[in-house]
This record gives sequence, C-alpha cells and structure tokens, in this order.
Amino acid sequence: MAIDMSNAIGVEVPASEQVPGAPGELPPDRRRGFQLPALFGPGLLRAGVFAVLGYLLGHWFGNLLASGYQQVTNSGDNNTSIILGYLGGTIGWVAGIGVLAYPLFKMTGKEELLAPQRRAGTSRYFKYTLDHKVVGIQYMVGMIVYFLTAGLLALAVRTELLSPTSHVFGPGVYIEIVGEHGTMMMMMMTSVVVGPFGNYLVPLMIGAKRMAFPRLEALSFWLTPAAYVILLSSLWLGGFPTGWTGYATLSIQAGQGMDAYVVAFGVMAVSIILAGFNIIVTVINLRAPGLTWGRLPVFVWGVMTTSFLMVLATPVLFGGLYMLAMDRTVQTSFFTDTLGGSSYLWENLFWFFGHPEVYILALPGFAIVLEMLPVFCRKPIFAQKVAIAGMVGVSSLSFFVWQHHLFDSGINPDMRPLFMLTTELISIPTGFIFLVGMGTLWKARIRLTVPMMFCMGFFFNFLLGGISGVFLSDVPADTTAHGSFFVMAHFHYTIMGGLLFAFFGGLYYWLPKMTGRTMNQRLGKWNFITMFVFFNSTFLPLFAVGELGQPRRVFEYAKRLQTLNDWVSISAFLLGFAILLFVINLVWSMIIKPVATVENPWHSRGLEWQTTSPPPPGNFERIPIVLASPYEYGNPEALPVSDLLSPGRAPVAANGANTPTGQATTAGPDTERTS
Amino acid sequence: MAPDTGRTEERSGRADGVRILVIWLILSAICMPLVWFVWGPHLPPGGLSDQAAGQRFDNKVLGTVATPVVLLVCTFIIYALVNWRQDGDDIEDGPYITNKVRWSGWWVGITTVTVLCLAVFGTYELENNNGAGSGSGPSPLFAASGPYLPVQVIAQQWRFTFRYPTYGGMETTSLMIPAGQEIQFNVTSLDVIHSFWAYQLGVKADANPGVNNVAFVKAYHPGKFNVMCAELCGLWHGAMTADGQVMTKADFVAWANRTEAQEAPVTKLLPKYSTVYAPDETGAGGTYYGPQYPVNP
Amino acid sequence: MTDTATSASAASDGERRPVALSSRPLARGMAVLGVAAVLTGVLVWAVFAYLRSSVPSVDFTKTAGPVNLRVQTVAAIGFGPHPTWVSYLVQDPSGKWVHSTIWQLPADRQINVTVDEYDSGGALRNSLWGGITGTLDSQATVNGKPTSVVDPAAGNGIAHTFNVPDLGINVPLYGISSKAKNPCSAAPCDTSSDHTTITFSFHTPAGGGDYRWQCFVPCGLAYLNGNGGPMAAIGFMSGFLKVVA
Amino acid sequence: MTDLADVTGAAPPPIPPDAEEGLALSAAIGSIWTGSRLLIGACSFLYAAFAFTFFYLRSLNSHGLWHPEEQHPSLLIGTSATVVLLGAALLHYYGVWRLRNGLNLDWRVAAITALGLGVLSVGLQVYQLTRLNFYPGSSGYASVFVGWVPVHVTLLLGALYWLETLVARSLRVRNAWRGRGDLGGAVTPEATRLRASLDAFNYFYIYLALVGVAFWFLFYVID
Repeated sequence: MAIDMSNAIGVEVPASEQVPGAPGELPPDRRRGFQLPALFGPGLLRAGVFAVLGYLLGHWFGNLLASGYQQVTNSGDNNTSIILGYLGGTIGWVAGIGVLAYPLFKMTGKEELLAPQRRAGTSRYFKYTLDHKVVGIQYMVGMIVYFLTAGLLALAVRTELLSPTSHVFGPGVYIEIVGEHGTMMMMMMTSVVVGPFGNYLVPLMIGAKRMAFPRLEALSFWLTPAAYVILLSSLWLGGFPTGWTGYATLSIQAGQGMDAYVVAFGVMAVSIILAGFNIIVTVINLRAPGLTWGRLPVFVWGVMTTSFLMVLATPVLFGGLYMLAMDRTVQTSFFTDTLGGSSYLWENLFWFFGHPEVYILALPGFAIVLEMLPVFCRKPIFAQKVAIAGMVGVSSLSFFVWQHHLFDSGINPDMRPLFMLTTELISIPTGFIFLVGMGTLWKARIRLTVPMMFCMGFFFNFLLGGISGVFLSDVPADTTAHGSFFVMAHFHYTIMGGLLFAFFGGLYYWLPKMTGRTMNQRLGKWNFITMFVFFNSTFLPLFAVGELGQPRRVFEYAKRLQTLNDWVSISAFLLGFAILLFVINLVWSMIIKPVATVENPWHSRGLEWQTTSPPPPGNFERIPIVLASPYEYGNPEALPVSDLLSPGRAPVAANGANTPTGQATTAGPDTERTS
Repeated sequence: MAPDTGRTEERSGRADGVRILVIWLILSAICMPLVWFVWGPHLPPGGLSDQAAGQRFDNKVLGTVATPVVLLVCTFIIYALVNWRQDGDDIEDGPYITNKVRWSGWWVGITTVTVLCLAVFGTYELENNNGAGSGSGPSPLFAASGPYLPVQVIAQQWRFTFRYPTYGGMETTSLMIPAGQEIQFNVTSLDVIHSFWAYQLGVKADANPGVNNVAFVKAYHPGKFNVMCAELCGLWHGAMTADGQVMTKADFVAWANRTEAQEAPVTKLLPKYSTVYAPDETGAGGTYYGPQYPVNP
Repeated sequence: MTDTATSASAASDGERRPVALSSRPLARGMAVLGVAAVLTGVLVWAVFAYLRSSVPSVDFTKTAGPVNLRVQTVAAIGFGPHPTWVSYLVQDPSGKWVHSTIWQLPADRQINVTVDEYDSGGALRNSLWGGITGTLDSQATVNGKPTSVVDPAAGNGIAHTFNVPDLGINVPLYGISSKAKNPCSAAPCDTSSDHTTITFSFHTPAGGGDYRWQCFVPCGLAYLNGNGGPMAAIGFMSGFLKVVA
Repeated sequence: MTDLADVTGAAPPPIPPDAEEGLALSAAIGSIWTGSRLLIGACSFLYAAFAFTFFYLRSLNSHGLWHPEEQHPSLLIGTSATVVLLGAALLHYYGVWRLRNGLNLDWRVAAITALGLGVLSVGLQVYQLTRLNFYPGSSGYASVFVGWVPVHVTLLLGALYWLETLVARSLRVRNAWRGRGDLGGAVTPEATRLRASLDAFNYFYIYLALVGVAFWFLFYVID
C-alpha cells in the first residue's frame, strides 16, 4: 500500500551511522507529545486491548447495519457484524502494536528522521520493530507455533480416521478440524521460509544493513498473529465446512465460522503481499556493490521468485475472498448461479492463486536446499544458471496451470489438453533442480551433517511428490486420483516432505547464525531419522488409500481400508513425536542449555557468515564490496566473497570459507560437540 | 593436490558414472517389467469398465515411465552418499566443477522429450475414450459410438439420486446400469458443488449447481461398484455414498420396467426431466436472498 | 556482548572462537518454559475437550420388546445459541423431552416412531423424498390415515423428512398450515398446539452400527439453498441412529 | 548499487562511510521506483480478478441473469466520477511536469486540486452506490458493479492519503528549502527522495485513473 511508499527516508539509519546536520539539511523533527505512559504505549498489552475494542466496535457497527436484514433475523447469524468485528479487531491490533503511529504522523507533513530507540533484551521480540533480524526471529517463532498448532489438528484428523465407522469427533467437528488444519497450514505456512529466513537472511546475503521497507516488514509479521487468532476463533463460531479451498457455494451457505476463514485468509493475504513486496524491492535495490545478479546466492533468487508469486498471485485470492465476503454480507451474487453468478468463478479465482500458492510453498524449499548443498559438498553449485532458470521457469509457468485442479469440473473441457501440457511442462524446470542437486553431489566431499540429511530427505520426498504429480496431470489417470487421498499424499510429499524438510534443515543450518547458539546435533540426527521414516510411513500408504477409492476429507470410509488407515494414523502420531523431538531440541539448545556456536560453524563462504553470529544491529561494520560468488569451493584462485575479510578480522571465516584445495581445517559442530 | 589431479578426477569420474549407469540400468531392467507385468494388471481402478481399464492403462504407462526416474535419482543419491563422503574433522574441497554443459543439455533434452511425450500420450488418451469417464461439461467432445442410455445423477446435500429419462423419468437412490452399453451420465447438483465418483467404473464428474456435466462409461460385465462424493460438500460429505450395480442388459431392462411401475406414484411428483433444476421450479429454497429478489435459493 | 562465554570450548582459540552468550539463570528459563508448557497443554486440552463435546445420545436399549420412540419437530428451538433454528427433539425413556438427534437403539428390534410435527410445510428440493420407503409396509400414518406418498405441492406441504440413507428409510412429515391459529412457539411443544401426527415403524438391522439420518427439506431458513444452519448441525436436523447389537 | 560491479582482481578499498550515504540514497530512490511499479503490478492482478469476473459471468450468463435491461447505475454520476478522477490525475501529471521546470507553486496548486478532485470522485462513487435501481445480488452485472466500486474507492483513498502526505511534507519544508530551489530544485537527499516519491505517486494516480476509465468502458459501454 501507499502507506509506506515514501518512507525509505532515513528512518532506519542506526543512530551511530547518522551524520547529523549535513549542510542545508533540515533539522530532524522530534516527536514530542507522543510520549504516553507505558501502559498506553505501543506494545502487546495495548494491542490486545485495542483488538478487543476494535472487535466490539466493528461488531456493534455491523449489528447496526445489518440487524434489519431478513436473512439475519431468520438465521440468527449476522455475518456483517462478525466480519466487521474481525476487521476492527485486526486494525485495533496493529494500531495497538504501534503500526499506525507513523502513517498518521506523516499526514502532518513531519518526517521522523531518528531511528526509534533501539530496544535491547528479550522485550524487543514482543514489539513492533524495524530491525529485520528481530522480525525474522518473530516470524520464526510465529511460524513454528502456527505449524505446531496445525500439526496437532492433523493428529486430531488422524484420530478420527482410526475407525471407519465409530467417531471420536463426529462429522461436523471433523470437518471443522480438517478445515482448520488445511487452512492454517496453507495460509500461514505460505510465509514459512520467506518470513523467517527471507527477512532475516536476505539483507545479510546481499550485504545490506536493512530491508527496503522495514515498516511494511514489521506489519507483515504483526498481521500473522491476528490471522492466526481469527482463524482459530472460527471453532467457537461453529467452524467452516469447506476445507481450505473454500468452495462456493458451500462457503456462502456456511455459518459464521466461515467469516473467520474469509477475514483470516484476507489478513494473511495482505501479510503475504507485503512480505513478498518488501523482499523484491530489497533484492533489486539494496544489493551491495559488486553483488551482480550472477553472484546473487541461489537462496535469494529462490526467495525472490517466490516473492513475485506472492505479490502477483495473492491479490487474485484477495479479490475472490472479498467477493465471498460480499456475497455473505451485502448479498451480491458472484457465486450463485440462479442470480447470474457462478460457482465456477470461485474455482477459477481461487486456483489462479492456489496453484502459484503451492509453488510459493515449493520454491523456498528448492532455494534452501540448493543454498546448503554446496556448503556440505564443498563444491560450487552445479550449473547455477540452470538452477535459477528452473526457479524462474517454475514460477512463471505456475500461472498457467490452474485448471488442472478442475479437470473433472466440466469447466472448459476442451482446454484440458492445454492445461495437461502446461502442467507437465512444469516438471521440466522442476527437473532442473534435481539436475543441479545431482550435479553438485557429483564427486563431492559430502559432510553428512544434520542440515545435509534434511537436504537428502528433501530430494527423496520431493521426488516422490513430483512423480505423483505426473499422475495427477494426466486427465484419465487423474479421474481416479482427483479429490482422493492420492492428491492429499501428493501435496503432503511436496509441502511437508519438501518445504518443511528444507525448513527444518534451514533451521539447523542458520539458527547458529540467528541466535549464536547451536542445535544439539545428536538430537538433530534422531530428529531427522524419525521424521524421515515416519513421514514416509505416514504418507506413502496414503497414495494407495487414495487410489483404492477413499475421497479426501471424509469422516467415514470403506471398512476394507481400515488397516491402511490405522497404519497411517499410528505413523502420524509417531511423526508427531518426531517433531516433538525437534521442539525439545529447539528449547533445550536455544534456551535451557545454550551452547555457543563457533563463528561460521559450517565453513560456508556465504556472505551471511562474514559477520558475527548473531549479527550486530547494522549487520556489517560497513557495506561490503562483493568480490566473488559464494559458491567458489575448490577454486584455488577464487577471491574471498567480500572485502570484509580484510586484515583485522578473525581469520576463521576466511579460512573456513575459502579453503584452498587440499588444505585441511577443523570441522564445525557437526562432529559431535555436545557439552 | 598433484598437478594431474584433473585427469585422474576425470577418469575416476568416468568410472563412477559408468558404475551408476550400470546399477541404474540393471535396477530399471528389473523394476520396469515388474511394474508393467506384475503390478500393472492390479493397478486401480480395475477393469469393470472401458474407462476404468483405460485409466489403469494410463497408470501402468505412467508408473513404468516413472520407475527409472525414481531409480536414477535414488541410485545417484545413495551412490553419492556412500562413495563421496568425507569423514573426520578435516574439511577438504571437492573438484571445482561449475557446469557441464553436455550434462545439462542431455538432461534438459531428455526431460523435455519425456514430458512432451507424456503430454501427447495424455492428450491422445483423453481424446480417445479413456478420458470419457471424467466430467466434460455440458457439450463433451466425446460422443457415444452407438445408442446410449442417459442416466441423470442428481447430487444434493447429502445424497445422490439417479434419474432415468428413458424410463418415465423415474428416480432411484441406487444406481443400476446395464453392461455392454454406453451410458451417458448427466451430472448436476441441486445446491453446492459435489463430485460424482463411481470408483470401479472410473467415472468422476463434479456436480455443479445449474450445470449439466456429462461423463460416459461403458461397463464390461456385471458387478458392484461404489458411488461416493469426491468434493467436500458439508456435514455429511463423508457419508454421501450410494450403491451401484452393473447388470446384464436383460436384468437391467426387467429391473427398470419393474421399478418404473413401482415408482410411478412418486415419479408423478417429480418435475419434468431437465438437465438442471433451478430451485424456483419447485419453490423450495432457503430464502437466503430477501423477498426483493426474483429467485430465492 | 561482553559477557563471558558459557561454552566450555576455549575462547582463546581464535579459530574456534565461540560467540559470546549472555549467561542466564537456568532455573528461571526452566520455570518460564514449564509454565508455558503447562499453559499450552491446558489450552490444547480445553480446545479438544470443547471439540469433543457434542450432542448427548439418548439410550433406548434398556427396554424390552418393541421400542416406542416419540419425536417432535419444532419450527424454532427457542433456547440455546441458535434459538431460531428448526429442530428435532426426542422423548427419553423417562418421558423427558431432550434436544438430541443421536438415538441409541437395540439391534434387530422393531421401532415404533410417533412424530409430532409442529412446523409449517413447504416444497421439497427433490420431490423424490415425498415417497415413503423403508418402513413396515412402506407406509406411515399421517393424522391416522395410512399413506405411502405425500405430495409436497398439495395441502400444507412437507415440513421435514426423516431419512436414514443406509436403511433405506424415508418418511416425509406432513406440515401444519402456515396460517395455523395456534402454532407452537418454543420447544418442547405439547400437543395442545397445532400439529400433525405421523407414525411409522421400522426394523433395526441385526448387526450394530451408526446410521446417519437427516432431513431433506431445505428448512435451514435464510441459509443458501436452505441447507445451512440447522441442516448442517448434528442435534438439529440430522443425527445418528446408534444401533447396538 | 551495482556501480562498482566490475571490481575484479585485488580487493578494492572499502567503501567509506560517506559513500554509504550515497548508496543508501540511491537504494532508497530505487526502492521507491521498484516499489511503486510492483504496487501497480499487484493492483493490476486485483483489478484483473474483477475484469475476469466481469467477462466470465457475462459469457456464462447463468439463468439469463447477467444483466437485465433495466438495471443501470447512473451514467451521469459514473461518468462524472471517472472524468473527475482522470482530470485530477492529468492535472497532477501536469503539475509534476511544471515542478520539474522549477515551478513549485504550480505543482502545489495542482496537487491540492488533484487531492480535492480525488475526494470528489470518491464521494461521487459512494453516492452512486446509494442511488442504484437494483439490489447487489440482482444479477451478475449488479454484483460486479457493487463489488468493484468499493475496491476502487479504497485504493483511491490509499492514493489520496499518499498525496496528502506529499503535500503536507512539501508545505512544511517550504520555508527551509526556499532559496535553494524549493521542492523542485533542492539537491538535498531528502528533496531527492521526496521527488522520487512524487514521481512514483504520479504514476500510481494515473494508473488508477486509467483503470477507472477501463472499468467505465466495462460498466457503461460493454455492459
């Protein structure tokens, strides 16, 4: 939005960097009169209070507007008041956290030239802050919480499916749980990499001291807790029966819980757009001198292509959600065929977003894995241009495949060959990623550390996910697979087996960078092994379950499929324990018994490792000049990656990052350093 | 490293490549026939109908093509993890290989050809009957070769019912079809989106409100099949099932005539057969939209 | 950042210089985490307990011989979170009206159902549900008159149906006139209000199992297609017959 | 940015702190440029969703209810709102052109007028919504119309907020920059940034006006 458009003005210049009073420069405006007592100052407490007040206000206003509707009187459901209440609550929340102060202040024509007080200590993680590293950590914690919540819901789903006929939750609550799980995973996890790693690492990798629009960045995070709470609150309004796809007209028929879906997804859509927007602008404009596009790390490429999808595809979803909200409140008829609308319209709008969305969830996984591979192979990334072409190809093709979700729907049946073609074409750029991965592994010097294990797990899982996708793209084969557990297994292989394995690998890899503490490697190995085994044991049988005729999102199923389903459920619980192992490791290694990391524990050449762990507030002592690609392993002639490795700095990074061929250095924490 | 490492690298690289290739070829040679001949005939959705058999054929082809791809990647990764490890505390750099244009070229070429072949294959299969089981909208490209029996599938929350326009427009709660004859399913919905899935027949067609979605099937022999809803449609989605049966032609005609007579009193209540049924035809609606609107779904 | 390192590794070794960590009391961290874990546990437990809580099931398996089931359908339940919704109610063996649609029935037994229908009638979305099936003799008595088909377009129309798909049962419930003088306004209704009485019998299957049942009249008023709200909520217009072997 | 891209060979001298200032400035200007274009891209996809809806529902014409003859929003109000917005955008465009020629006052007058006209356009569109002879769900056309106007109005309000901050800022710094070329000519980093923001806004405002014209064609000409 326009709110932040002109703010790139020196707000984020750290106080120490400021050159006050350049000749002719205006004296900075001081923000006097804005100092409020601590209780009313921006923060979580005020945000909570404002959110409640905003909700009440919106709810009251909605009642005022719509209480006279016949529809409201008869059903007792006032969707207008719920939607306005949620919107009011969201606005109250962000206002309370302090987002609105600056935009309102700007309207007076003043310019805030001073950076807000740099807050030290843990409390800054609970505040609206302009430090991209703090936002990155906030995102990381948030995403892990959202992931675990949705994961618990998945276990509830599997609990219900233990028996084909007797019910733990019953059909209504079961569908609520399925919808909550799906929606939370799909919408919140959209930012699972771009949020934490994108915000934290992109400036470090491009040698910048900040993001281009730090306020938008902070806002994009602070919208996520609002979306999370709104989505969960749906359960108290009777949930929503549509799953994450929200198909009209069921979504118009649904009760008030659906409003929570609409608003939460809408709020998250804004957050996604802002996050992607910020990343793109940052990468294009804030790269350090010498960081040509050819030297840009693959991770940044991946995150940037993802961001393009986020910025361009999500508005279409937003439009669709808005139409849905209009149908539910002011009673337009976008999706009602008897009044000139069409339920096909939602399917088209939703999947036009929905398919890029699944690549939003896949690309960052590619990016993380390809970024880590060279480090653990001690080889340059193989055919970097092919890798980039793969990611760009996937993201651009993803706009042209959406109707493969609608092969059986009766929409444009004569277009099916085209969409079959585009869908199958997309496996070419996806194949590039495998080429690059295998090329990098070729004759490598592999260190099988925990992040590397997750990389390998990623390749295996994504291979199965991708191959199963070919069955779905073939119309005749899709006739059976569509809408069955086969599809479900397919996208869990690509998203959970792909993205989340990469995410976990990324956490093991970069947490030392982000926190200065290292994860316990022994626990990490067990975490990987259990996760890999139980993941496959959970989802591999589901391919069979689907092909044997079990539709998705059912609370009852054929008795002959009980053995398979029970196997899957038990594996799912064990998978839950595997992830619990990660949480235990995280809490143990980060909080209870932190072990300090050595600098550059993986001996990476990456620019992000050329500064301290965690980096100082301005990331680098000075803006680095990038001299070489970060992947020049094994090249004795290669320059160091940047001029930061000049005399005066500890030699560790230089040594580890740019080991001349054959020279041995000591390894990082991957060699069992438990204390 | 010694000055001639490049050459040794190259040579040992070739040896590794050959080894991987051989392992892969052997594995593929073993697995592909297994998939095609042993697993293939048992692949879902079975052989009750022309369409189901066609889909099984597609599954068989795709499965056989996918096998070497999976094997290649797995072989490569396992080979790499076994042979190209470095252990201990020393960190040694690998060979400086940034690209091998030939490899990339071959890879891109082979994947492109494979993918295009699959797309052509899929299109061919789709246009030749095997895709006829999937919903193709109101005016499908596929046309039945001989006389066909139209059967309307009406989905509503939360049951399927079946209407036989050629038998007085009678409506039943279970689906009976004759073997050996082309059936045209006209799938529609009275409320939200459902999906008509006759699993063993290899038929799946979304039931959309106000739309007639056509699918064809030709069953080979008598047998039972399950009908399920494959698109989340609300509370009882999981229980929205129906029984189906393929009968011999004679049995079917007998059944249909008997049922038509039996159901006559109820058939009288039904609206005239039509491809879609708007809610205002019967006057039954939820009055979601206010009285100011022409119809009240 | 000047705190001493907690790590045991040698800080003097420049190459393996650990990043300095601020030392924090272990006990405090543990306490905070413990509290957080307990709170999370309680929260998760509360959420799932809330989700588990559902409509109570009413037990009719204790009686010997045929089970007499007395049911009523009302135009508006009048209490609870959704007072405007239509609903079924059932009289439990002690004679109390219970707002439940989950009925536990003995297997292989005749069930005699009496429905007091207090809601006004209307059209069916699919008129097939005007036919009576699955009951003894495929018949029901409507206000004392044996009937096998109810025309939704004639008379008062059909208010609700009682439909058990897996048992093949379908009984349309003839509605009261929309101009009835003495309609029942809040559940449970008693027979002094205008109503129709429908009786029918069916036989439960020998094996046990849960059989879902629902209404097929679009009676979820003010929801699209009339199938939202009470139609999509167990306890109002749909439920289970829990047949116990 | 990449000015120093072709550094090869030996490490160049590190960037001095004052050069970092220059880097930050060019990055900020670049960010505003990229950001505004990206904003236009994102908004285009949002508008495209509505254009798609328009043509999709029009081609389906479900139950013959795409657009019954008698359902028409007021042509007069609709046209006025579109023309006023287009006029405002063009006026502002002209104002910026004058500003480049150093005529600061012209821009200020144009910007304030454009702000006023923008508010007027918003007012007209909202007023039109209250004067419809059809209900929101009366037809496909009715839905698209009733749905689209609030979206356009909201984005327009966002743009007007942006313009307001620019005007307010320029008025506040008027005295400080007077004599050094004012907004149009001052060479301070802040003036440069403000001009970049102004240019970005200029594009966005014209974009919104053109979208308004495009949808005017959809709603009143093609209908």
